[in-house]
Amino acid sequence: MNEAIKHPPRTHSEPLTVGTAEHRRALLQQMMLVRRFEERCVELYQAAKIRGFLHLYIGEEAVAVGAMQSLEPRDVVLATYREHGHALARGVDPGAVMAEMFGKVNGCSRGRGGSMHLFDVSHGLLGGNAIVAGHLPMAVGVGLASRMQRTGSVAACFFGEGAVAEGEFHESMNLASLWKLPVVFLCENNSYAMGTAVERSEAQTDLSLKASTYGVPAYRIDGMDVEAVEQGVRGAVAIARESGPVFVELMTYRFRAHSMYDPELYRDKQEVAAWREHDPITLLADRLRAAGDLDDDALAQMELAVTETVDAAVAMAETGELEPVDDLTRFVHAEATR
Amino acid sequence: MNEAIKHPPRTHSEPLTVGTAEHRRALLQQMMLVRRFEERCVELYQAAKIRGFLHLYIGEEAVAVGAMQSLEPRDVVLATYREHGHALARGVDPGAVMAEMFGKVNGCSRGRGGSMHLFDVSHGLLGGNAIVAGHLPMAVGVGLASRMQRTGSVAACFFGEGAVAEGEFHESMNLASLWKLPVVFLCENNSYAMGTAVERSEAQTDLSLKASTYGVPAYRIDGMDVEAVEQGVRGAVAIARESGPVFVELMTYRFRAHSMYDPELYRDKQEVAAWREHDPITLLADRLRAAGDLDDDALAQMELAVTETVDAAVAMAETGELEPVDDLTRFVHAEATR
Amino acid sequence: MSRVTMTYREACRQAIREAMLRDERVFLMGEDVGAYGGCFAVSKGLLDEFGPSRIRDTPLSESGFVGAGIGAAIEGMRPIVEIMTVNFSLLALDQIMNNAATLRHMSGGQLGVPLVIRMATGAGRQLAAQHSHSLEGWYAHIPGLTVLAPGVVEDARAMLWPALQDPDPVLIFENAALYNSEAEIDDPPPVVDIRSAAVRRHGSDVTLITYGGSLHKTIAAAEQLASEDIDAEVVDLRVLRPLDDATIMASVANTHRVVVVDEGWRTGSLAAEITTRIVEQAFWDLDGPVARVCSAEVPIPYAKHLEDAALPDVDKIVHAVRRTLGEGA
Amino acid sequence: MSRVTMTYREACRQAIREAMLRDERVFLMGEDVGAYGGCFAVSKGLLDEFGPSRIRDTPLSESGFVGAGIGAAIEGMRPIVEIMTVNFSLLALDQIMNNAATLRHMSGGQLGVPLVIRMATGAGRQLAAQHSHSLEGWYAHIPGLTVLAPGVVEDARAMLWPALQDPDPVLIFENAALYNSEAEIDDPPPVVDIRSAAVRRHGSDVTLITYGGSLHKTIAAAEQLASEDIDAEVVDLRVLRPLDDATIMASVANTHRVVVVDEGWRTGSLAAEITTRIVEQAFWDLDGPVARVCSAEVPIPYAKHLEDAALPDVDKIVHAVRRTLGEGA
Ligand SMILES: Cc1ncc(C[n+]2csc(CCOP(=O)(O)OP(=O)(O)O)c2C)c(N)n1
Ligand SMILES: Cc1ncc(C[n+]2csc(CCOP(=O)(O)OP(=O)(O)O)c2C)c(N)n1
Ligand SMILES: [Mg+2]
Ligand SMILES: [Mg+2]
Repeated sequence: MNEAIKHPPRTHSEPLTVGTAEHRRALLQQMMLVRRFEERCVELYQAAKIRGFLHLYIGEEAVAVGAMQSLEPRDVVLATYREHGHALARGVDPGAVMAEMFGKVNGCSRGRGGSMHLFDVSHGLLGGNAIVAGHLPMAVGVGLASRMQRTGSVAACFFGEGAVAEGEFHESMNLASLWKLPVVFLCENNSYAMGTAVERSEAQTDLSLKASTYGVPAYRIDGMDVEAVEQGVRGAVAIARESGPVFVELMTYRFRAHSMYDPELYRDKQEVAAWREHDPITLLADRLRAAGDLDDDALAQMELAVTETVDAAVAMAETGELEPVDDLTRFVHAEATR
Repeated sequence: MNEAIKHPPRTHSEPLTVGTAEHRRALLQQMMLVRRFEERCVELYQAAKIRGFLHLYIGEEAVAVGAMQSLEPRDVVLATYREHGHALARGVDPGAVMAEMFGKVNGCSRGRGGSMHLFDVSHGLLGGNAIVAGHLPMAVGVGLASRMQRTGSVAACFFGEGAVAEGEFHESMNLASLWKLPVVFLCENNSYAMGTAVERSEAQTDLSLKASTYGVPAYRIDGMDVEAVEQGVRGAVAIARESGPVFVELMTYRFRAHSMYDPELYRDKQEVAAWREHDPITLLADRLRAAGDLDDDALAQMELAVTETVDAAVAMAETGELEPVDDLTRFVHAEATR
Repeated sequence: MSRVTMTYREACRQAIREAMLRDERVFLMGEDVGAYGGCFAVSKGLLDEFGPSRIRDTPLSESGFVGAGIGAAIEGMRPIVEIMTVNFSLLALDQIMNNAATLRHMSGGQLGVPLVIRMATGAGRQLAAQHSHSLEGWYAHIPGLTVLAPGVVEDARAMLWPALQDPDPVLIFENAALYNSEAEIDDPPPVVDIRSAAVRRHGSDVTLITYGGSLHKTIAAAEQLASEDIDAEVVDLRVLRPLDDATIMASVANTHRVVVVDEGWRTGSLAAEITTRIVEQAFWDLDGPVARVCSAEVPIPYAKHLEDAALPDVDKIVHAVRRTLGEGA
Repeated sequence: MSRVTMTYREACRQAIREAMLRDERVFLMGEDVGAYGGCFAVSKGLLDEFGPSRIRDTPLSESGFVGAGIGAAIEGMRPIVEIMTVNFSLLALDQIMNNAATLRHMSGGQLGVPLVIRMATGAGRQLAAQHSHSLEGWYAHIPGLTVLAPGVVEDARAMLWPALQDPDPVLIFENAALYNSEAEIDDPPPVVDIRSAAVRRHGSDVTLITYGGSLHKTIAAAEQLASEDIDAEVVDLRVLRPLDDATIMASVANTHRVVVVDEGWRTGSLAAEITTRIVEQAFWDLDGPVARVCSAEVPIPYAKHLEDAALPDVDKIVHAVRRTLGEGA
């Protein structure tokens, strides 16, 4: 392995407090759902059922699945264009997500958003934002509303490490800290922003240092270990709810290309292979097996359940209606006002 | 004095290496020129000879005067709308500066810029920028051109502490550091951005900490002591020329209102009075007297010289022509291209 | 109901005060709105009355706090975000266009952004190129926004409340040259909608269409023209998006001649949109070409004589009207 | 001179290559222009050829690196700054409007900003609201800028060099739907200016004015109309600022009927400016109202049938022409 290769994390920051076998199996199944769902998306993209940009989360499932565990229904999630995992882990109907990517009216954004703009207000999912760092200021505002209305809700804002270079990161961290807002900044550090390795985008690659200059506590977590993520983010959410913003850096990796158009000239196959050895799904499955909490049968059953869910999602997408073209200009403004 | 009051700096970061008596007197006279020039501007503003926004540097003279000492002719200066001091200390003809504020064609920007937009390319002064932090990215580009063309020139970029909260600060610091560009970021920390005290704009008020998260060396200097400024900035410029960006925080204070329209509701008279005790001109004059390098006569002579310079500047402004109205659309593009 | 005399500035302040009193979800956020009293003194005194949580000073971070306004609006608050001037709003344009104006549609109607953004606009105070933009017409290009430009004290007083009632984002442009203008207005203020233009002067010879900072110049021009026996109708758009086509076309149908006055740069001005709509909807009513009086295509210079030359004024309007009436048909 | 066949993408790449070879002050800077090969693969291979100093990958900091381009340009370099797409350029608007477009004037002619900013623009690829803007016409509002929109492979190949020779900032908008289009062009490319429009099809019944991504749709519409015995002239603006009024008016004088096709949102579109100029300069040549075919006033939706409905297409152009010819006079 050469110098430029990014190494998967080897250790956890804190000793793990392990959950019940049932909970751990649920985590596994959720990650499997995200994985299989996206693998199906690739097929459907190739079949031209899904169009536009499609950014896969494959390899990073532990982050969204682990992070969502500690969020309450009243909490709000804001994510990037790479947010299928977040939507599913947050409990959005997989059928509504798939239908969205098919551009159908039963999609979670009525087909107007597509893969990059999954919305589900009933699950507190405020998108799916496709402007890098564009949702960070919004997360600050969500936190502000929470404080002003004393709802106790937390804004969980996911973004890639590439977003850290944008001015919006800086402005948002400062505002959130200055006003002590309940915002958890969840930085999914997968080492690359499209083809730009973090060393070539950040003069200081220890991103947690950046957080400290805003007076924001920072944690770095092994983002391939869903239980480490769950535990770390649980702590962060608790702090945010109580006292103010927290920055969490989740060390992860995308196994696939940036999007469907990426020839991946910028990274080594070896590097990808090394990270694949740390597949979050395998990691947890192995751990469960070692603890005697998972056998082939159980795994097969989980696969089956996941496949059924994905099949049902695709069926819902296939059978969904297209919105009438005459409705094109609906939702530019609220219905009553024009 | 209450808690909220900002205290003037009391100590220097490094022992002073004192210059020759002649040089010290030159520093004093330059500061006096800036002071008297601006005092005259106030009168001329009241007489409606100068219009628009007028931001006074009174109290902060040591910063520009001290900082300019180590810059070479090939170096480039970028400043804010509060830049009379920078223009004068850089050697721009006071008459051209005054004529600019009169809106005359013999002004240093032909009357098109006014107080906030003093330009003099022959002195390497690239403005006078009135968008807070708007010139920081440009300074990065100046540094980039210097590196790519191997000219050895340095970009000296002055800005207020208020600019630190803007995204442009973040993006510029990161870029300059990533590319190791010869840029000196000179933060004139006068405790206020208009009416906003730095504690209410920065979650972390130790601004040098911020610099370190970009891997940029940072220095804090007593900005009321022109010799400390000269010495500190000289070191910073040397580092920048050699190896990469430097951040310098200059602790200073504006004795006057933010602009001509500011009722100063946000700060205590006592606080202003306390800082006036540290007037940079008095400080240096007293030091010179103590060293036997200045007496009443010498000071009177300097005052006279300064007054003459300011009088001549006003005369030049008064007698300058207005540009013909037909020339309105000149300089939107270079002459030859349209 | 009584009559009170107040300045445009005071009208803006009273509108904010009243909204804050009526609806506790309303708060004001922006640079120096609190301790400083507002860069145009609009919010002076409000910090004392409402405290720092509802009169919220922000750091210099236009993108950050505009975005924060969007997030807060989505989550049930009714923020009034003040951007000191339109010149700095460019730093927040991504938030305005890609989030505020877009979220409802992109989410298939789930989200709404009931946000009001106020900003000062306009030239004429010798502030030079970076502080003299008139971009309200430019903003009117963006679907999803409502764009207001109160040109009279009464509208400055009355338009904020309906703007806050709008479930979608509303931008309010206050021409800085108007803050000191004074008028006697109804108290309590009349209920206005934020959909319709107002005819400020009735006339039959020519329609002058304008808004905001150019309104008073246009009315003055109309009065001067009256002394030449030219009877001009003055339409104050007030709402730059959506445009009130009905009022415009009704006037054109009456006068057959149009001059549009707009402080924006000529090319791509709102005046071009107005002209084009008239061509599309009332071409056969026209007795001659529509004329525009706009700003010259230059970054606004500092020197007064050059700045004056760059901006619409009474003379230029009068001339344009004369030329328009002198032409053809 | 010979003929070569290449794609629009390849033409963009060759133009950059050639400029870098001709002038060592030229360099390319932007997100993923290097190791990734450019988000539209325009700069693929250039990093190997020219190295990381001249093919300069930047962090995600649009305001920062556009501003850096301005500074470098002032100091003697000839930067080509790539903003991946116009959608992200909003983050750099302050730098573009308040610095690049303004510095020469504000400094009384002392400074020049010989900077070229390239960006992809346009919708039609199901990228939804935040990735489908067509703002090139909107940018054409800003004095101090030159705005180009090459619509054919030849112009993509030929316009960069004159843009780099311009002592002032030039924005080049490449419609992303064109990158795969292919054409046989002259090699070496012809010398083009960046001041004039091009008549792509001569005709006498109606003038169709368009540019960029709508050019091919418009030509297709003209061909369809030809089969109905309607002979349309197609004017490709190419240069959106300054507009080539002479070419436009000459065509109008010939045809007396005009349809403007523009992918921008209708209100405040470049089409409005064109219409208005025709009204101002050629009113008496018109046999009827000018028509516009623009994008619907919605954030562009993801679903294909809705996106299609929102954008200009051959059918809509053909219909607009028929309606225009059917009307009055
Ligand atoms: C402001 C902005 N600039 C550029 C882009 C194009 N773009 C989309 S994703 C991306 C990389 C983002 O990387 P990162 O933040 O690390 O997230 P990741 O894709 O790795 O999850 C870029 C450059 C964009 N969407 N928004
Ligand atoms: C982007 C932007 N926002 C707001 C303003 C209005 N404004 C002008 S000066 C100023 C305060 C700046 O404070 P600081 O940076 O500390 O500089 P100082 O005036 O203290 O020298 C503000 C808010 C501006 N010019 N630009
Ligand atoms: Mg990444
Ligand atoms: Mg300050």
